[in-house]
Amino acid sequence: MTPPDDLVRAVEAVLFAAAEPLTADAIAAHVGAGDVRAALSRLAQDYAGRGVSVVRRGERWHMQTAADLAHLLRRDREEPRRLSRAGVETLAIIAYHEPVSRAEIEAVRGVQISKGTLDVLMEAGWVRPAGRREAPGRPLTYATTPAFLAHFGLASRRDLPGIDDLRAAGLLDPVDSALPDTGVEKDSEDA
Amino acid sequence: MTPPDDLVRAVEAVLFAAAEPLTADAIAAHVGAGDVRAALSRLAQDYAGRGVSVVRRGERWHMQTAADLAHLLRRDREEPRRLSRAGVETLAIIAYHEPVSRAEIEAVRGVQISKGTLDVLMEAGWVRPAGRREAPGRPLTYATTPAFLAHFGLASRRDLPGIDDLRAAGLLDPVDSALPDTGVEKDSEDA
Amino acid sequence: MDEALALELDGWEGPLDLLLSLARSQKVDLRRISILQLVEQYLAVIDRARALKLEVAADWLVMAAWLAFLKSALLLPREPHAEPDPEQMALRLQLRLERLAAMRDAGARLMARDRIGRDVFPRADPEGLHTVRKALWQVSYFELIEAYGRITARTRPVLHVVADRRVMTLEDAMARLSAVIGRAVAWSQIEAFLPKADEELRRSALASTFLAALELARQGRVELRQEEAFAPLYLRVAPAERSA
Repeated sequence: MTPPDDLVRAVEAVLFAAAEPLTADAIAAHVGAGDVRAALSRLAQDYAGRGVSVVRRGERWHMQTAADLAHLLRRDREEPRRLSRAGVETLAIIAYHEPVSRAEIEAVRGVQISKGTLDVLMEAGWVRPAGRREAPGRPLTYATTPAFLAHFGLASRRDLPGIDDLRAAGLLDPVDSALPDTGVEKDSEDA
Repeated sequence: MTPPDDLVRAVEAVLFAAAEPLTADAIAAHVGAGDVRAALSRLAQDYAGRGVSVVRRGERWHMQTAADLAHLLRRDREEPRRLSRAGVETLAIIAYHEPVSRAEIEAVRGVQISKGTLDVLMEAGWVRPAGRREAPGRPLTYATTPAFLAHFGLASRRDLPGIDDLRAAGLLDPVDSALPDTGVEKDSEDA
Repeated sequence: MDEALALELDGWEGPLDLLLSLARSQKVDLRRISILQLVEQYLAVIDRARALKLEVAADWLVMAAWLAFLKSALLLPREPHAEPDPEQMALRLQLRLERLAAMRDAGARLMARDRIGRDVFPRADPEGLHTVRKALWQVSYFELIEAYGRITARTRPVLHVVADRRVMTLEDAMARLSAVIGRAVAWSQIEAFLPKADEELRRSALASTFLAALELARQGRVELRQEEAFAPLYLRVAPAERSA
């Protein structure tokens, strides 16, 4: 490897030692003055093609093993708990629609959310309450967290698989807004 | 960095993700056939001079933060905080009466002091233990430090204003004007 | 498959889930599914479940009724202003299925990504970063000496020394008032009985003379009069003394 300069070394050491993904500002608090972002880019290049990579998830950076080596590392490790189908769908709906209320999640899925589903997602650290909507009943809304991006290897929500296509196809809009306006929107099926 | 070969990458990922230092055999159990020792030597070279190093301890290998960068992992943050009234009074008594025991401080203040108060003054670097008094119970005494003088811009404790100065400055207001100017220097010792 | 569906209504996450599965069994784009065919299939599943005397939850039946209504509306000759418009109802169902299918696919793609702890791994035992908070204690020099002044003022033994001043004793006041009261036939203010031109003695003389006046009044030798509290105090010799 090309010997890095002091700042790059310092950022590398801090990222390596960190227990969780760090923002550039948090790194700067440890390494002091300097262009931390440039150092991070340099590090990401340095590690490209190695067994370890330096990745950005949202505003945070961390080091992890290269994805193609999973088979070497997976043995003797417990797989993360499997999400139920309801959990997977609910997580996807929140990620693609956030912020989204419980009633909106239920409207997409056609069934009520059982009690444990949101709890499991929040316990995993992937979903958080994201304030109330200024609408009748002031429903609580939910959104994803930085840990969600980190866990699924997303640099940002724009990287959610297929999100641009879904948006272009109108599939992230409520059914009502996709219907020609005839004044009969409030059918029993939405109740 | 020079792109490493597959074996080197695999060893790198295994070392990175390991919970503890690994022997070459343990690494080989993950990465399969190949000259693991050669790969380890190559890795150690690759990381030489970086913020992370690959080191051998006896028969085991692991990755660690470069030794000279350990200081970055700990960061001191100074937060300005106002000294409490009890703290200021205790500090003043120590400054005027040093060396002085805790019981004597309380006698002068007329109020008990909590343990935390002296701790704060010592943490601030203004007060130090100053030996034990040869008296029943051999109480520990306290005195001020050079840092105390420096903080308050004093050349020595003799620069502290005397009782007459305080009175002239109106800081002793409620005291009867007929009070003879004795006592304070002594009564703490008698307490 | 149909038999399994009938037996395991609980295995479906609600009517929409079942409808989506049925729609997918048509093996066409969801935008081109035959709603009529879908309705037939759904109603068939529900019928079989009831034939097997399975408990069928209300929401399944509500959907069945709605679909039956939709089916008849679609089959009947179109009325020009039917409310609700059956074509729109069918479109609505199709849109809902599309949205659920989209999220189901998105969820599957999300789960297939390289996930931490399954595909990529952080360090198992990182050192972690530590922030040591250090208080920067602040106190000014003035606060320090002011505090000492405050303690000193608060805790020094306070000694009240009364200056050695000239006073008129009660005995002197009694003698003096007794001597002059005989001449006071008219009401006179108490101040008229004080020694003149001695400001230093005045307060003490007033206090003692007041007490002396009270004592003489008790003995019936003088009379006292005051209009109200703090008003001037008048005294004169008692009538009995006058005649004496």
